[in-house]
Amino acid sequence: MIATLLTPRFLRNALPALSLTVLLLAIFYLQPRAMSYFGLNLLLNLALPIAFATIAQMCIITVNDLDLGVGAYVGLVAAIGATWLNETPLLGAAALLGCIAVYAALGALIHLRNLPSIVVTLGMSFVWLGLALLVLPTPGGKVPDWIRAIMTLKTPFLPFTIYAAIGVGVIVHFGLMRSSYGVVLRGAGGNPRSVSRAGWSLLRTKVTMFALAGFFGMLSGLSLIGLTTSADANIALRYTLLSIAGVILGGGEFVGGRISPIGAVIGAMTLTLAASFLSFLRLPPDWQIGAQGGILILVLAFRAVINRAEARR
Amino acid sequence: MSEADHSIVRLDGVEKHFGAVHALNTVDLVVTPGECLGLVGHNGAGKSTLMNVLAGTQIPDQGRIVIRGIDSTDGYTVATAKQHGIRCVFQELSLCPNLTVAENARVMHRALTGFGWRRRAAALILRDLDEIFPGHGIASQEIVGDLSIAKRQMVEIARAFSVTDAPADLVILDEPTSSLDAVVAQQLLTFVRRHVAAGGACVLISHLLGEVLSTADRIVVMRDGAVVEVRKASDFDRDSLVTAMGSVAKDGDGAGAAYASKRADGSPKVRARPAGQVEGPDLTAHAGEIVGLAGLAGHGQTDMLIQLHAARPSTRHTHVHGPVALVAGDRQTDGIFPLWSIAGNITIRSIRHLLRHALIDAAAEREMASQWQQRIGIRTPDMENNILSLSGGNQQKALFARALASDAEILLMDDPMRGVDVGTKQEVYRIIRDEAANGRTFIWYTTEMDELKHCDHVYVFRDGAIVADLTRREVTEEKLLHASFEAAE
Amino acid sequence: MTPTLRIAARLLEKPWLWAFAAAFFVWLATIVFTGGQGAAAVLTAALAFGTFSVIVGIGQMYVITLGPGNVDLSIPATMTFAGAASMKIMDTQDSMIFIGLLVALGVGVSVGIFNYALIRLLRIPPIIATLSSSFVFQSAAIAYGRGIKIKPPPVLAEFTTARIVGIPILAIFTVILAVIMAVVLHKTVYGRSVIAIGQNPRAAGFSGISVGFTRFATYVLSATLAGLCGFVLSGFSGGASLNMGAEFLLASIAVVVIGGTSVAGGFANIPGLWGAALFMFLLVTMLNTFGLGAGIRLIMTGLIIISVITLAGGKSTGR
Amino acid sequence: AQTADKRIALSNNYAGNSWRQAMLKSWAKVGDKAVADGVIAAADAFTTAENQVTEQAAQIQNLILQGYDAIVVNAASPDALNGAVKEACDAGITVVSFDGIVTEPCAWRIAVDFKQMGKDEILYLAEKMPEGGQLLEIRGLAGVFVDDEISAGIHEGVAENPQFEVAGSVNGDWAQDVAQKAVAGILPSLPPISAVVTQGGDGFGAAQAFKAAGRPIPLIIMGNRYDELKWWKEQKDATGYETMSVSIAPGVSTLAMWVAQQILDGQDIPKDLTVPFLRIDQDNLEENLATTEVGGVANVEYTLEDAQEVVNAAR
Ligand SMILES: Nc1ncnc2c1ncn2[C@@H]1O[C@H](COP(=O)(O)OP(=O)(O)OP(=O)(O)O)[C@@H](O)[C@H]1O
Ligand SMILES: Nc1ncnc2c1ncn2[C@@H]1O[C@H](COP(=O)(O)OP(=O)(O)OP(=O)(O)O)[C@@H](O)[C@H]1O
Ligand SMILES: [Mg+2]
Ligand SMILES: [Mg+2]
Repeated sequence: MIATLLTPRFLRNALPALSLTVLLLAIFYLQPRAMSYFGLNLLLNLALPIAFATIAQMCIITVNDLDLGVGAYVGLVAAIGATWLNETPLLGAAALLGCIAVYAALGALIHLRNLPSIVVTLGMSFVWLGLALLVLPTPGGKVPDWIRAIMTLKTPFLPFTIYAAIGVGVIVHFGLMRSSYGVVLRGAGGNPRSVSRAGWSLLRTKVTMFALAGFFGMLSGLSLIGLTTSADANIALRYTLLSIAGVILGGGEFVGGRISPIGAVIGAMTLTLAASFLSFLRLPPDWQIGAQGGILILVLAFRAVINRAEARR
Repeated sequence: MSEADHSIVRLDGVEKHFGAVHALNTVDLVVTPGECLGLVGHNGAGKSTLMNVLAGTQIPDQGRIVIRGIDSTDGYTVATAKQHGIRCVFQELSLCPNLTVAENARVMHRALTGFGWRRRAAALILRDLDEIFPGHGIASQEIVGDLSIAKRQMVEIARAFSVTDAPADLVILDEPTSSLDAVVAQQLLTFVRRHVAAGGACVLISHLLGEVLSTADRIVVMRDGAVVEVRKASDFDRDSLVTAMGSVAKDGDGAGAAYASKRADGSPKVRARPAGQVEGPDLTAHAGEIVGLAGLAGHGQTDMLIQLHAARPSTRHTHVHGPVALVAGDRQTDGIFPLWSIAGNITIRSIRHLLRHALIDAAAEREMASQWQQRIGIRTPDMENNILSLSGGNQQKALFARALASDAEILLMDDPMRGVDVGTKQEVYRIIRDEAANGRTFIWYTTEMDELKHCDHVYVFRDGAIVADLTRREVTEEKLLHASFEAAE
Repeated sequence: MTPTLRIAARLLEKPWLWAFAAAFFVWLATIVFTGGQGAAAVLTAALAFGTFSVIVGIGQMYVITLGPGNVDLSIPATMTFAGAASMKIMDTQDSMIFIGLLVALGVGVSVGIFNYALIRLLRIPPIIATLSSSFVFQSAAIAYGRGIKIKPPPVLAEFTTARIVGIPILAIFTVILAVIMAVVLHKTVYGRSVIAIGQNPRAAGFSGISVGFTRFATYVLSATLAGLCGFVLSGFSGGASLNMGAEFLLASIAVVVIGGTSVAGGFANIPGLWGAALFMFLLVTMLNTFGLGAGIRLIMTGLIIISVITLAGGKSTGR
Repeated sequence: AQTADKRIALSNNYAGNSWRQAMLKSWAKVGDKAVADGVIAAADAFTTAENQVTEQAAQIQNLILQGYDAIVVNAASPDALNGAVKEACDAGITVVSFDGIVTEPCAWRIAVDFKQMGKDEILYLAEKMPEGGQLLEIRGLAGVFVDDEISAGIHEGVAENPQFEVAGSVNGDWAQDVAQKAVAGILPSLPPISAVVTQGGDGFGAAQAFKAAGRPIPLIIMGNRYDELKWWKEQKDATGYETMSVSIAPGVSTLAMWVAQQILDGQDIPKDLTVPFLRIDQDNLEENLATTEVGGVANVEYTLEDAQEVVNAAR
């Protein structure tokens, strides 16, 4: 039993979860108050929007592209969510659907013209931010009550965030890793030529993945304003880098369709917890920023140590 | 012609140009059910291009594609081909390395969906693997990228023969045995015969003429983009086939010449022990020696070469004296720089010696490239063309040129003749012998029995260890097989 | 084909052409709007400010050329730290300029070594390694400089803002740097190695290229150029500030990819950096001149970038 | 005092410029002294890496967990932190916002009348140059409310003084080099400029750009950075150059700390307090320059008494 648990492949897959556990234990040690329903909620509720953004980024990375605009896009969704969706729900819903359609169109454009996605999404990051500023020139707006209600749901035993994060991870895992079309989608990242030679449309896979990214980006924006109650065009610019880091922390790779949805969710949580861990350490302000780098390095170095131990076996 | 009426496919007057290259020149081809069609020709003759047309991955400039008597030229795509039961194992392997074996089967089969598809996909691919390659040792949940190239090739072949709702009436095999060892290759050829006996059809492309002669019913010979001969296989023999291809048969000259040990004088250039091996013979190679690595594919020969390449100058169990160059066998992952020209791909190993005033001398580079184009016969109008514009065999020649042109005293070769045509092979064997005579050392992993006859010494690998050390005189097929399968006593 | 046609056709294949064409049209649109006023002055300003993007862009380009996943996110922090450290050491004295330059370059080299150590020894993916180290060095800059802004030595300030017939001296030096780095890229063993690794690292290793050393040198190169840029930018803008590098995170990547270098690695070109840097500056200038609101301005920026890359077509830049 | 066992935290969203550094320094100086004097138990400062709402929200949530009695916030966004601020209030924590204030009703606000600040710039100009002229406006970071407020004040002032016209407007992100770059780009296309209205932190950059373009240097409204004041002084000495400086003193963080302490002490404090902005004129330039650290920011730190004064004024 133990022997089967300690196989290299298992260790490698369990690594993200292991890092998360260690971090969580360290936080509990530093701040026992965190070990409660209330504490866990405070620690983790902002991880949910990051997890959604990370999943969105992962969809794009699956087909060997990269989205430098996801942060700005989440900001736009937040702006729409706190204004139109609240005041004129139909218009708001239509606008959000429109955003997803634009994402799908980006996928098509990138595929048909064989463009580098980095440039296109970089350009789109300006467009999203500009649109957000038009929708919401100064911060404000109000989140629709139903979103607020969902995000503040009192669930039994564990906070809503944790259920939601597990739910997202599992659903996307089934969609991409277990379903039969998911295989084709990942295959399109692994060897596009082989997939098209098997008679699949690469255009369709690209469009699907980009539309999915748009969808999860939308969930990210909406869940975010559910927590903040109002919006700001600049609210999530940082999500671009965070989401990339989350995918990689979770064991994904930039090219080749090697991804892990559950790992990505765990990666997003690890990033959130890492920042909290630091504030519990009460470092001098000068070094607080540097420590964020330090903790990322530590978490990843931990992986390197395990990987090396595994290689030696 | 009556055969045209019940043919699976008929190509009429197919033309294909790539820029200045006339890859296919009014080619006609017929494949009928129940036959294995052999397709041979020199490197760059147009075989793969023709098969790409047939499989729908390349659109011909002109000509008709007739499927079961119906003209399907317009809008002919991969999907059309698949629908009509035409499958292709391409020369450059095309599996998704990030997916498992079973998932790769799913990519091929639209019908594998719905509840329990994973189980069905695994069963499907394992059934075909078991049938074609008994004892293959591949699990359906293995990630393809973790498999050796031989196993990847086996998976791809099995996948092409697997049947769900779409039939596999015509399976095209473009150099399927290039990375397989003799035992596995024979399994495949036996299966091909069973397949056609059951009413299926195959196109078999190979540079191992023996395979084609023994397996095909009819043989089509191509030369410079045109079909030059179509005859029953029994009407050909090796010599007439080589002649038809336009090469001069110089069979076996030099090979099997009297063995004279070169080990008497001097210390060895290379001495090494496979990483996992505790006891048994070390691998040793002296200046001017050609040392063969044998055994079944995937038993550690490539690892040995990598170990030698990484050990410059020396590590504990590995001593390598002198500069080293490697000729990759898995050219896509280990050899080719896909964005560079042919010339750039050849000179990269030698750029340090092409410097003038610390800068790379473009003229010297061109000079080296064209010199080796001549010596090794790379078929291209311009060495500045992209490397991927070459046919598979010609790419391999470019990799050969890269290593031979370098200053290396020790050349490591990882089954380097994959996809090289007969005529060129003879040419390369000659170069190897000449270079060895000049004092270069060759360490040569090969999956072809015939090539071991060129070696002074042969080490047989099994399970990552050397199990036998044979001199040229001792090398026989029987001995090799024995060592490959049985523990060495 | 006539010779002129052939030359035109060859030119059209150049990946950098589009960046320059885009810069030209944006410039044209600007001066049409102003009725010709300030046509030359805008170009001068574009050259002056483009310089900084080009300096860091060169380093970023080498890194990106190493292949997928390679990117240097520590450029802004390196610039800030190098700028702050060198200004503090020079303390407005002209006699210390050379020492100050050495300090700035030294900071760059150290950051590069640190980055590569993270990548190599701890096997951290470059994007996260450089992001982490950027936090560390940003902190170091804060702890070291405390946000105090020290003026550059007068001679340095003079040099970085000086012009010859309207052309900034710094731009001339940067053109020379660009030419040298282009020669390094295409004509030296090191440059070839970078391109080879970007296409196929395994094959590069088997072709006798020392993959590890080349990657090490490239990360050091990028950080060193960032240090240099921090030094001259501090001189140019009257001292180092803590956020002076911030805009170069996106800018350094943008000039590389808009300039026609492949984001998938293994294919790079230096002239495109200049084209893209001029384009990016002139684009902002054009939209400012049109007097549009921030929202519309951002949208136009994005759409124009996408149009340029779409027109240029993903022939050589596709991944 | 009653507050001897109370712990106060500063939640800061950005540390990447000299104003924020001065703010943190003032906080540390005054806070350490208050702790040493036994007035409060702790005054810890927390800062996030980038100017990001989400990170600050998480930070505030962590401070709640750590059981601080009061949280003093310089907020990344007036609205988007309301969720976290509400959670803090619900946990019984006093929240005092300053500079970047929050709109959540349960929190206290120490605000600067940014709109008035912008308007004052035009009023000053109207006095200096009654004949009016063309203005160049340098704005801050798009989408941040301070930027909108100041700009609105400026445009209101221009509307009331039609002899002025805004000929061009650029975003300088409150950073000297960004301002320099943006001004240098737009300058060639502009008519002669009489004055530059700014938001602080960007005056020196604008001056550099004018100098580089070889254009006559207009009247540039300054902020409170040392380099701005220094440059002004040099011009004043050389040519009798006249201008003014408006800004908000980074030491306002210490006012917020005292206000938090007073609230913890059980005082009844109005929810909305206003601090005057720091204005420097031609005649008190030298005085202010002398007290400003070289390379730093002109500053005012508050004592408990100063704070009580501000509070009484609001009552
Ligand atoms: N994509 C391409 N671009 C340009 N030329 C090409 C391309 N593909 C093939 N060619 C050229 O077409 C000719 C035929 O190539 P093909 O691959 O069909 O040869 P082959 O008979 O399969 O050779 P081999 O035995 O080496 O595999 C060659 O000269 C090759 O260089
Ligand atoms: N060049 C390589 N680099 C890294 N791993 C390799 C390489 N070649 C093979 N492997 C892996 O090493 C393991 C052992 O394979 P081994 O090296 O014995 O194969 P091999 O004898 O070279 O087989 P193959 O026939 O094709 O090349 C396999 O999992 C294989 O995928
Ligand atoms: Mg071929
Ligand atoms: Mg092998």
